[in-house]
Amino acid sequence: MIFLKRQLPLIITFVMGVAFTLQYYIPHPISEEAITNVSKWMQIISGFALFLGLASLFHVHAVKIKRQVPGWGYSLVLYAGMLGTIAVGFWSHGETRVAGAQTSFGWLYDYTMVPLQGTMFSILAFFIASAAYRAFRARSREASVLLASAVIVMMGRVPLGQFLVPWTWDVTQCLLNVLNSAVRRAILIGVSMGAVALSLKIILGIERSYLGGGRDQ
Amino acid sequence: MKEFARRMVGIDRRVIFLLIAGAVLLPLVKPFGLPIKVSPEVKAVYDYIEALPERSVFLLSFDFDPSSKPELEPQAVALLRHAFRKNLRVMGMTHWLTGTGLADGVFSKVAAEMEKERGKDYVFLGWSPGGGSLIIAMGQDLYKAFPSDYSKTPTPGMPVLDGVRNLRDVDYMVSLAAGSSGIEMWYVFGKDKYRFEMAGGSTGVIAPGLYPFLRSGQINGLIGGLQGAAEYETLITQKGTATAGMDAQSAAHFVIIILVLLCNVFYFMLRGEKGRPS
Amino acid sequence: MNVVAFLCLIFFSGVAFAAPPSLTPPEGFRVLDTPNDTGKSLSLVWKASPSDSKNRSVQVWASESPHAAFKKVAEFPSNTRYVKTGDFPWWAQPAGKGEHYVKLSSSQAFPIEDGKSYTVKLLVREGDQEAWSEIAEGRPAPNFFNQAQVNNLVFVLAFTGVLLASIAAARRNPHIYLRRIAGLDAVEEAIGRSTEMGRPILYLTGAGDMSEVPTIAATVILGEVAKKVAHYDTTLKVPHRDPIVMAVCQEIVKEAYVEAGRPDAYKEDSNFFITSDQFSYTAAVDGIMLREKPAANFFMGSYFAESLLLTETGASTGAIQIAGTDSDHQLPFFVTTCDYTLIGEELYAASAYLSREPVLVGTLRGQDFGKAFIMSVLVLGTALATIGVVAGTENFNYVLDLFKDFK
Amino acid sequence: MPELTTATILGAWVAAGLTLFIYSFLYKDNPLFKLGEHLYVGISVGYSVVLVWHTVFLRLLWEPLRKSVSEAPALLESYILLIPAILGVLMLVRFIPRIAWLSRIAFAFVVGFGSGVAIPRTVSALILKQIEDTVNPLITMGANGLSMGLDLASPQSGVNTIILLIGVVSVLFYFFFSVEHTGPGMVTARMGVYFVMIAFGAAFGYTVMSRMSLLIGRFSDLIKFSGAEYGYATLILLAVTVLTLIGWEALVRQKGQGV
Repeated sequence: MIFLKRQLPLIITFVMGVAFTLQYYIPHPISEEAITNVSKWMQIISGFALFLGLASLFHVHAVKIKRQVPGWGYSLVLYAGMLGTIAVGFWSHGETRVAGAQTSFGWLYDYTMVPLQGTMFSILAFFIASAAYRAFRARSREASVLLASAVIVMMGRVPLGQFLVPWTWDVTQCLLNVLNSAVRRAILIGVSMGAVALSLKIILGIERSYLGGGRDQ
Repeated sequence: MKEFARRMVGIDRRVIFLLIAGAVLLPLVKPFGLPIKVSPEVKAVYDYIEALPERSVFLLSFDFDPSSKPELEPQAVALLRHAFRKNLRVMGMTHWLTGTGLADGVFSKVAAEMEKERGKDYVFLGWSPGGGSLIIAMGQDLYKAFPSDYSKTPTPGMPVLDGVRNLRDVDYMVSLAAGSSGIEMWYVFGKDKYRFEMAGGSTGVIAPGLYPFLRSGQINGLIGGLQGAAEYETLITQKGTATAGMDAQSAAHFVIIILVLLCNVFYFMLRGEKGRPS
Repeated sequence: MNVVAFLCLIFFSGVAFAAPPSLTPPEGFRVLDTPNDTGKSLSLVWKASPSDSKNRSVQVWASESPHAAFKKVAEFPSNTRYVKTGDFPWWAQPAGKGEHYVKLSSSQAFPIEDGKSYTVKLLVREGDQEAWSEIAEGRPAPNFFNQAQVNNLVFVLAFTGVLLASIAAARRNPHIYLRRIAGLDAVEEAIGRSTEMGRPILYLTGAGDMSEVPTIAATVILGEVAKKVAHYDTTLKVPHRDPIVMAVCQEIVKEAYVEAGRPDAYKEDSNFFITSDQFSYTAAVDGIMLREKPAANFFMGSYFAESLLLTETGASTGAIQIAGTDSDHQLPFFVTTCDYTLIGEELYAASAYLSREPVLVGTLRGQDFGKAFIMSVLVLGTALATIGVVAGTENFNYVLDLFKDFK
Repeated sequence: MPELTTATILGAWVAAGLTLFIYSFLYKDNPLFKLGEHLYVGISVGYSVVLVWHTVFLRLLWEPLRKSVSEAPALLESYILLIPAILGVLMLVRFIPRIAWLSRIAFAFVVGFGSGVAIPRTVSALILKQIEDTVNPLITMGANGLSMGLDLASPQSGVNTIILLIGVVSVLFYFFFSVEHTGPGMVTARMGVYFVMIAFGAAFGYTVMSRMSLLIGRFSDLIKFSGAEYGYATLILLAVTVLTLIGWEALVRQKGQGV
């Protein structure tokens, strides 16, 4: 029983990990087919996992409604939105468009999901301004450098800036192409070493926290 | 004075929100038309279309969905206006299912404005699945790939497609792409094989990544983001949403820059004060 | 007689001058199974010729058997398709430098099947002159190992060795120096402050799923944070975007409470699912921040455009914010809006720093060895490449090729 | 202008309303935002349920399984898709405490696959490829002999190659954890920090542009929906939103005084 609970998951991880590491070096069609199929399996497994999420969501809001905590009415709104969308979606067979014509599900997508997404996304425009106001203060030498390069790039990217201070355009290109690439590259290399190390430890069974429980027993 | 500076440093951020909203909204309602510097990569697209003879075939592919509409729709409108003005035959299509309705809307709108007729001066083929393989199919036989257009009219015998058999008969094509895959795909599966000239239009975020293609001549021009669209509008001397949008961009950037500068001024005024670091 | 000979000479040389230089067929033409591939393709190789030019074209004609009719499958100018430095690594070269190399893939017009033999010949044309090459034969097959990527495999194996060795070393001597990571010293402070203020702690694990490394790192750190939270008896709230991550985190937090000796204080719904959609999740988390006013917000894992929407709202509620992400494109926003940010690899180092476990500390040491190695490759590589240019030699490519990415 | 259908006009009202409700969050948390937020979460969950059902359960699982089983019921291979289905079900047994540990098998499968796939691809794209692009000769052989490019604007020039190299190396050094940053090490690490700050500032400034484009897009839609053909949707809804907020503020204040 201990074997099934502890060892079996580790063996599965090891076998899957080694197999799909080696898969990369094998160009044979069998290996290509294996990764295509197993990627599809992963999609199916995560499809099932949505039920875990749904159960959690239902539970959280059902508790709110049952106990009538302040704002429980909004939980009802959430249920209504969800069930309504599911009903419309199944009625339209999950298609947003049939032969070019918009279905009800398509209407729901175009006039609720799209504007809601776009609006939340566009709030970034406000937040990027308020973040700049708070953060870009020449508190220290590092902060001043941050401030200067941000202001130059902001100038160099729009016509008014290019018109008033023409050199900002060239400096912007240099900052983005050279300095920005250098830093990103270094961060990427560092991160990749960490990523490869963690993946290796998982495959070798040294890191097990993802299974819950202690790491190295 | 210090009191004022202190209040300004800790200003309610809703004031900033209001300033940004104003800076974006005002130029949109009433553009003030700052001069726009045209870059060579945008000019290249304009020049190529300008040099095409009348009734040449121009293919415009809408490879984006509504989330990239703010940047790519103005590019589409400007290109269509130019093509219609030059009396080219325009074919439209999309690789993105979710972009179909948007693309059709743009076509109908610009065509109505330029008094062009569907089926005679332009055709919108709509969406078909496949991506790269769709391009190959179009390269073999356009009518097999799209037996009918978006409004269900059969494509064979359409006056606009007279003499067009496949992609080899296309004189120029532009892919407006929200992902780099759009332009790359058109190059790899289309231009490389069927030998038509092409250019790309893209969102500002992915434009820098497309410059290598431009340098190697894989695309002959590149329209990048809202700025690119505004440059194109300048070239065809017909101001549109992009030019207004660029004014809004400039205004918003300057509001932020001025805010940052002011904030630093106030900050330095306070820093002189001992024991009160903010 | 002499005069006749002289006239003949003039006449013939005149003829010779008038005619275009005669075409020579491509030399050394051979057909191979494309190495290191999935099959269904052939590789054509032939020698470069000084008379290759833009005006001279090369056509590829292929057939399924020597007796069947040949079909034209490709055409290009004769001064293209040369093998260049860097196309292939020196240990897996199908053709020498300067030779012509063309890969013929299966297409609708000319399908190529594995295991069947194909005959191919080349036709050179210029103006109305033509010359055929010899006929060559090849049989495509899929390969079981991509030799061009052997350097990648060696790198993985060597790094595994270094990692295991440094973990073993750390187990023998666990007191290795670790530099301070500012954000992590603040974790305790943030939890303490939440306890004093009687407000919850919000912990986000990012946008990734359980197979992504930053998510795994975020869950490991969650375990350490949960232990401290259990100790202080504060409320922990972990809203999720991925149901599997949620399930794993429930296990981890439960385990942490048990380890801290407070299994009674564990609440199952401290981890809860909101939705997998990016911006509705963001709206909901922003709502939680505004309504429940957590005193500390942790953002660990991978993030996309939602980062600033989360951190700016958090900043407006006055919470202490600690972020840790390897999403390089979002780091500028975390750095400007959070009190402490673990940049890139620091996210991975965080779990080692917090727990001081020999395995994690050893890993960090192993990664440092890896980085030192890469740094020296970068510096020495640049030096070698420069010397190579100055000395006009390509011998250094035997070293430089080892650190290139080949497909 | 094409004729607007009732569905389009209704859509414009819904879209404009939801947009304004979400924007009201910029003022402060309020009932309208709460309404928009909960509706949004509900709709997005509903949307993913429909999508997962159709694309995952029907298209990836049920249809291929039915097809293969009906074609070759005797073949073991026809049932291969049952493996992910069983693993998916195992994930759900977490709800039954006695056998909850079975879900670990599914986690092991997912995480093992993810780790294995990641290793060689990370080494290829994020380590070797990055090294390859950084290692370049500082001097080029041109038509008139050896020369070093000094053009800052061209990313490939010699001087930029050096800057790139110094940047990568110093930032990498900053990420050394087991070495104390003292002496020359400290200088290098400090330089790394400056590089990081310049790059982050530039990236921040660069992003402002595309974020403003998003706002411009939303505002353009709102302006469009304020036209007569849409029944002045934006203007009316804006008035409703503002009045609701004023009313709500008054109510909250009254309650506050009452207590």
